[in-house]
Amino acid sequence: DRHAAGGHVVGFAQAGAESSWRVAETQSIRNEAAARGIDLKFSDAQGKQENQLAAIRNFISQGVEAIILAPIVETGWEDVLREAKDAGIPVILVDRGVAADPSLYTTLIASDFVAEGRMAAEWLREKTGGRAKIIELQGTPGAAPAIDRKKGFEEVINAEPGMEIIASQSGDFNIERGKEVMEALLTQYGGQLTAVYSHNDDMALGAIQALQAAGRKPGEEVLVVSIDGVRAAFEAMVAGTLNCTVECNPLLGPMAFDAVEKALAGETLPKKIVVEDKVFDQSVAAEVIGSRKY
Amino acid sequence: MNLAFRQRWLPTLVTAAVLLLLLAAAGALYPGFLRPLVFANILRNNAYLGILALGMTFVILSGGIDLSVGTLLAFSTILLARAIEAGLHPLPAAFAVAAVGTFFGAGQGLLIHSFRLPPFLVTLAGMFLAKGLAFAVSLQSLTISHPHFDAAASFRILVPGRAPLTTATWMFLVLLAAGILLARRTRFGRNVYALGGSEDTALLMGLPIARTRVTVYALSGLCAALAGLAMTLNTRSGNPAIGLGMELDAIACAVIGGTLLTGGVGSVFGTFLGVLIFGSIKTALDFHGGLDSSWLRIAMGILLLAFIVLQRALSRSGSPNPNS
Amino acid sequence: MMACRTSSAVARSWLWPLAGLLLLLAFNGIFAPGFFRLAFVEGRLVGNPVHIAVQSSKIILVAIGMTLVIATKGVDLSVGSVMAISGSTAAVLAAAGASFPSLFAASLAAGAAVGLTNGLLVAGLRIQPIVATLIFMVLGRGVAMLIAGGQPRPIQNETLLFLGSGHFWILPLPPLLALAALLATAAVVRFTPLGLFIAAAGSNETAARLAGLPAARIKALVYTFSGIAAACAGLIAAARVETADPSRLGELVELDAIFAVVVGGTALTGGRFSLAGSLAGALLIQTLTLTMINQGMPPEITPVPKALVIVAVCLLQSGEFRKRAAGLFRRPAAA
Amino acid sequence: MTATANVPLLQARAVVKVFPGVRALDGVDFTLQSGEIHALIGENGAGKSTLIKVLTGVYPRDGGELLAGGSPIQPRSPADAERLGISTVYQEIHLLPALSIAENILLGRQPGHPAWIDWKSLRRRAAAALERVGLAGLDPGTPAGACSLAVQQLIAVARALDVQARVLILDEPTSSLDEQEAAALFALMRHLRGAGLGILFVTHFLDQVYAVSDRITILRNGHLAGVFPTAQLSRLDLVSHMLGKELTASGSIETSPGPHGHDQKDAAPAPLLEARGLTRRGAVENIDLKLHRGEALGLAGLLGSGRTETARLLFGADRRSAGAILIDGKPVPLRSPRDAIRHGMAFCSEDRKSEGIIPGLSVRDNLVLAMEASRRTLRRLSRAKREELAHRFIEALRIKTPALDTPIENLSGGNQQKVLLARWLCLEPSLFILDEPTRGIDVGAKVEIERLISRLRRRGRGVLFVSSDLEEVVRVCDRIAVLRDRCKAAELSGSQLDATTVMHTIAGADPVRQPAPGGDPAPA
Ligand SMILES: Nc1ncnc2c1ncn2[C@@H]1O[C@H](COP(=O)(O)OP(=O)(O)OP(=O)(O)O)[C@@H](O)[C@H]1O
Ligand SMILES: Nc1ncnc2c1ncn2[C@@H]1O[C@H](COP(=O)(O)OP(=O)(O)OP(=O)(O)O)[C@@H](O)[C@H]1O
Ligand SMILES: [Mg+2]
Ligand SMILES: [Mg+2]
Repeated sequence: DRHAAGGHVVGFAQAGAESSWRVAETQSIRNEAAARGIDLKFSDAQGKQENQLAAIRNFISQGVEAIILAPIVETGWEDVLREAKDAGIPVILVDRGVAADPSLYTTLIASDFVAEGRMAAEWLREKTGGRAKIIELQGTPGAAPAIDRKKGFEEVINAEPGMEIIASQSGDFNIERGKEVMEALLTQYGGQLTAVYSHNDDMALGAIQALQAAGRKPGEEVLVVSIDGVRAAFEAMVAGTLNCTVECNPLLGPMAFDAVEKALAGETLPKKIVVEDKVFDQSVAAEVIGSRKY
Repeated sequence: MNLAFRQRWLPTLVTAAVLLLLLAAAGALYPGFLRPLVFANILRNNAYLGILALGMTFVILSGGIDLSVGTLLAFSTILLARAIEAGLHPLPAAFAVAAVGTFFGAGQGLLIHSFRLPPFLVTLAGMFLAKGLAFAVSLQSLTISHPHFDAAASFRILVPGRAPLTTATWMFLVLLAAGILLARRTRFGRNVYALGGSEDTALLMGLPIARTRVTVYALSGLCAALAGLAMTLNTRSGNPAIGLGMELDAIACAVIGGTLLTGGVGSVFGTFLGVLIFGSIKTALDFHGGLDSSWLRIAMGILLLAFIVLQRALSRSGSPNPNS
Repeated sequence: MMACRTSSAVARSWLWPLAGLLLLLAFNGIFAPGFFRLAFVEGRLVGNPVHIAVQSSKIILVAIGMTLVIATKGVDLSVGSVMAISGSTAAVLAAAGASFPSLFAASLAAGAAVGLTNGLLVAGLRIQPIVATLIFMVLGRGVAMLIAGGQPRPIQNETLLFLGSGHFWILPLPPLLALAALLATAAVVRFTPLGLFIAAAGSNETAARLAGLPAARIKALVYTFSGIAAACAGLIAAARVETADPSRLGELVELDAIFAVVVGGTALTGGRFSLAGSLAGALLIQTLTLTMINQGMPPEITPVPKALVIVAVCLLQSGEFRKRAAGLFRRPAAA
Repeated sequence: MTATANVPLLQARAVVKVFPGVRALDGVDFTLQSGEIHALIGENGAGKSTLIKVLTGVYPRDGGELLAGGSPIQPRSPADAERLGISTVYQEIHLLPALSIAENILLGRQPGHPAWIDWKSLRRRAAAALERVGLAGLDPGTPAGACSLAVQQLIAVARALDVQARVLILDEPTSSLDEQEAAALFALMRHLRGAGLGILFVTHFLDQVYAVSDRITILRNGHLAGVFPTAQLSRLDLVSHMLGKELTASGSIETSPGPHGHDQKDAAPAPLLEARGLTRRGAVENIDLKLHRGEALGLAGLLGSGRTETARLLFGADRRSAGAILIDGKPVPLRSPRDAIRHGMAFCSEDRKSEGIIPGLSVRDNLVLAMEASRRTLRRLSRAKREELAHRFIEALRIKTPALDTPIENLSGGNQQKVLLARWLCLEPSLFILDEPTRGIDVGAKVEIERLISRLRRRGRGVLFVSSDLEEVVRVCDRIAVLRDRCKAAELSGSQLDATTVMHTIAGADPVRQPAPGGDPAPA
């Protein structure tokens, strides 16, 4: 018998390992499974939806009892979810919703990317009194967080005549590209720039380096806001170079397995469990940094 | 065994042996592995890849390479989704997408042939172009909903063991059979082998090089579009960001199946075996399920490597003329 | 037999990417006022030309190794993962308090080990280069993640950080290092018979072996060298952002490097290579990236101009195209 | 032939072809009548192959016109030419090694429906085509690459013959054939001539010119040097026209310094090279050879008898499965060509296209390659030294090249061969293994090579000489080892050294006739 003693067999179809945020999420889920004595089947799709679809089918044919899915995009899950449902396997979605009939999955545990963008914009509006010339560093083109974080941010900014996005380029969610793009944009927009909004912390950290190299003062003269709340971002806030990060909590393990256990026990769950995202700025960074695990 | 027989079948036999060994090992390790359902899933999950690899095989046989297929697939899926969303019936939409893919490929082939450009660069440009076009069609993925399309997507034949053969699977199998015939039984197919074996020789033998080369890339473009179709049938959506690195997977499948990148040597059936090996390794890793992200990648690499080395060793010991 | 190449055209194939580069720079000069503006910040030179140089250093380093690999009719897809391995190794060792020489040596050794393995697979077991190195692209990424524990690691070594963002006089170090590596390689290739051997082994391996060249050893050497070059690139790239991110470092660099090399006039069919061309190619690709950012192009359609530039440079390089274009201009005159 | 002098089958008028640095053809006229065999003769690089490629549309011409049956034609590719009834065997062997013999013969005109191929009748037709060129026993399913060069050459001929053509062009079809194969081919050519075909034939063997041709067109340096009925042109005149200088009868074109070296000092007890029981499974078995200093040893045999294999084993190019190789009496491992070169060996392969030249590299680099590789240091030869070497050999072997840095693939076939010889000569090897070194080389250069061999012998070097030209082997060698069916059958020396004896030994002088792998040995 391959089932763990007294535990369940649960499959986790992860999207990839492309960022520290993602790795932290994986860690949280694996650790929680180990803590609860659950036999976790882990699959890493390496950023490819087709791998993730295959993984879910393989979980189904192996006869897992529940599946946790961190979908890489919102579309395209209808069929596999139906297959899982037909096989009587509850599916718990984490960190992103899917465009499918809600009856096909048990629940969604996720942050609201649009809301994150909105929160970042609101913080900036408050801090600058509604006057800012902003450079936006987008995530990978087409990625849901990039699209939604842009959308939420623009919602607020567009309603504010004094705030303007003067340039918006993709930094591909990574530090190196973030730095390169910022270097290029600074020669052009350096004169007017008062704030930087980055779709994730890594790009913001790169941008901060570029600002410093150009002789600017990130955190003081140029405000830098980003999303995710990884440890390095808190360190930057403590150092005074990053102003604010909107936490997008990746530590979904406990919530996910609570949901799994409830589903297996036959309880009904709400269709959406929203993970509360918090805004952290320099004022609280020093206190919080000690508790950061990732 | 005579020389002719060996030369023709040995690589395929060796690849098949490696596949069987892989399946046997996976079956021994994971009790539920050797079931019709799992096979059907391997076919279904890799149908798109198989179709891509099919087109890629012809390109590689002709001595070229096509890096554009991954993003061209993405472009096809999103184009189809957009067309259906705009009210076009799925059938003409599918034909239109297939035509676009074919033209895209033929365009690359024309550039490569008429100006003697390196296929690597031209199709690299094609890769970027298709990516840009895909995002131009839609930045976000789109769900396809149309009764006829849904019917096609949900169509399946259950073979014993409740293993579903879906529309995408059938597409793959039918195209595979057509590809085998095309390569083996038609003048075009043989001209592809000749072109890849040596362009000079093919020219001096009076073979239609221009037509063959352009057709090969057109075929690859068509396969990419059809793979996109298979993908949309699988996901009922179009996604401009999909297809990342798929061209490399397709190349790997063709090469594992015994096709030489130098051109002129290989077979479509070998590529099929290559796709199955690739798919089985991924499935076996899913069945194992106990590796973290880093070890998953390492295990994937080591397994692929082990089977390729094994394949080399087997075919070397069986080959008539072991060199050096 | 049928190709009527003249040797001078072969020798000067790098002129075309250079021409492309100059055209692109001219475009910027006209349409992006201030593109070439240079300034001093804290006694250091900054401005777009400097950024291009700095940002292309890692591509140049990788392309140096890639040039030689492609000259032997091979290709190395594992370079990005090697960068990640080398960067992660350095970061982890630095965190453990290792000295610069030891972490430098360890990182390069790691790169050399991957390269040598590639070389043995290609030259010894005759596995096709694209597959052998594709495997190490996947596997190497896993190794890098394993070394770094999946998380980005800060680089905590002053000397290494200096390599990434330090300056020599007013000039940034990374492009100087890349250039030095390029010149050193060019010198070795030119003043030792190695260049000839690499070209010979790439063009006709059987004939080269019969002429007494240790063709297999040359191939193994070239892949090892590519591994080392990529490891250097990894160190510099990681040092420049003070972080080694095992999952992102060096991502997709293989495509940029191959692009630079092939656009630079090195034939993928082996036997003909140009390091100067690869340099021009690397600068071209980075200038293009910067131009698109500078023009405010929406990021999702940036691949399109990239595609157009690749095709344009290819066409410039193609003798066939030049002949036809010339014919096009001549015909009306004749009529 | 005067009777058929109406409208020529194929005609070239004032054809010009220019390559960078060379006028390969400069106003050349050429006429081919139906029912004639027309020899095209000239030194290496005279422009023969270029003329053929212009005639068949491989190269666009830079001037002049082409006519077929009196009307102008514009072939743009070999396919066009084939449609015009011109079938061609080009100089370098152009087969696809990975495809079967049958396919190589019939690619592009496979039987069956326009799209579908009928494999059964394809094999049948291929077998018939093979039979015509005397390869009846060969399995048409065998990959072409597995055949020896001579067989490949015959396959190429079989391919050309399969076309319903009025003009057949053969560019050095006999360069790797032995006498019997050549004779069989000539019989075939005569038969086709009888059927009204016009045949254009290129060779460097003057005997063959006189054996089959009706008329001769001579090219020199891209110019037409004359057209003559064969019967009215003496050999001496032929050669004079080729070389463009008057020759006296004593001019040693036919006769070269023979092996007067029977006075070799037998003082050295251990032979320079000795092979004991040399075996490679599936290739050769149990070959014993001895080669002394100052001696030239010939290897003779039918095609496929194992000469090339033996030569390769001696040079370490292939692994031997049994046997020992001794140099100066000491066994040496010889695991690679590199080892062999270190022991003073050199090896000139018969297949210059795939095992000799390095395309893309210049003539100079090709020439100094072995020299550079054999040096133990990482220092390159100085530029001056490289130029000096290149110039010396270009002069000594009369290599025709526009410049030192011309890519080698732009040279004519014979000149490529000369560069390869030079590659080894500059190493001054003590043991020179020459596998068909005179393939595709003009008469002048052949004499040059024979001289060279005797010079090497005089200096105490050893030469192992393989050639399909028996006369040549007899002329050059002190002893001849005859291989038959991949084993050593006999060793001839002294008075036994004449072509007839060697031929008889090759064919198996004893009543038990050994069938050759590709067909029956034609009667002597
Ligand atoms: N593709 C080419 N590019 C440049 N030069 C060429 C090319 N082909 C032939 N030549 C040159 O044209 C001249 C004639 O060559 P050709 O091959 O016609 O000689 P050939 O008479 O056939 O000699 P051989 O007996 O050696 O085969 C030579 O000087 C050769 O260097
Ligand atoms: N009739 C044949 N059928 C198949 N393979 C053949 C045949 N003849 C020769 N071969 C192969 O061709 C290669 C070269 O043959 P080998 O060395 O015996 O030829 P050789 O004696 O040098 O004669 P030549 O060079 O004149 O053809 C060997 O690998 C041999 O196995
Ligand atoms: Mg010739
Ligand atoms: Mg031979």
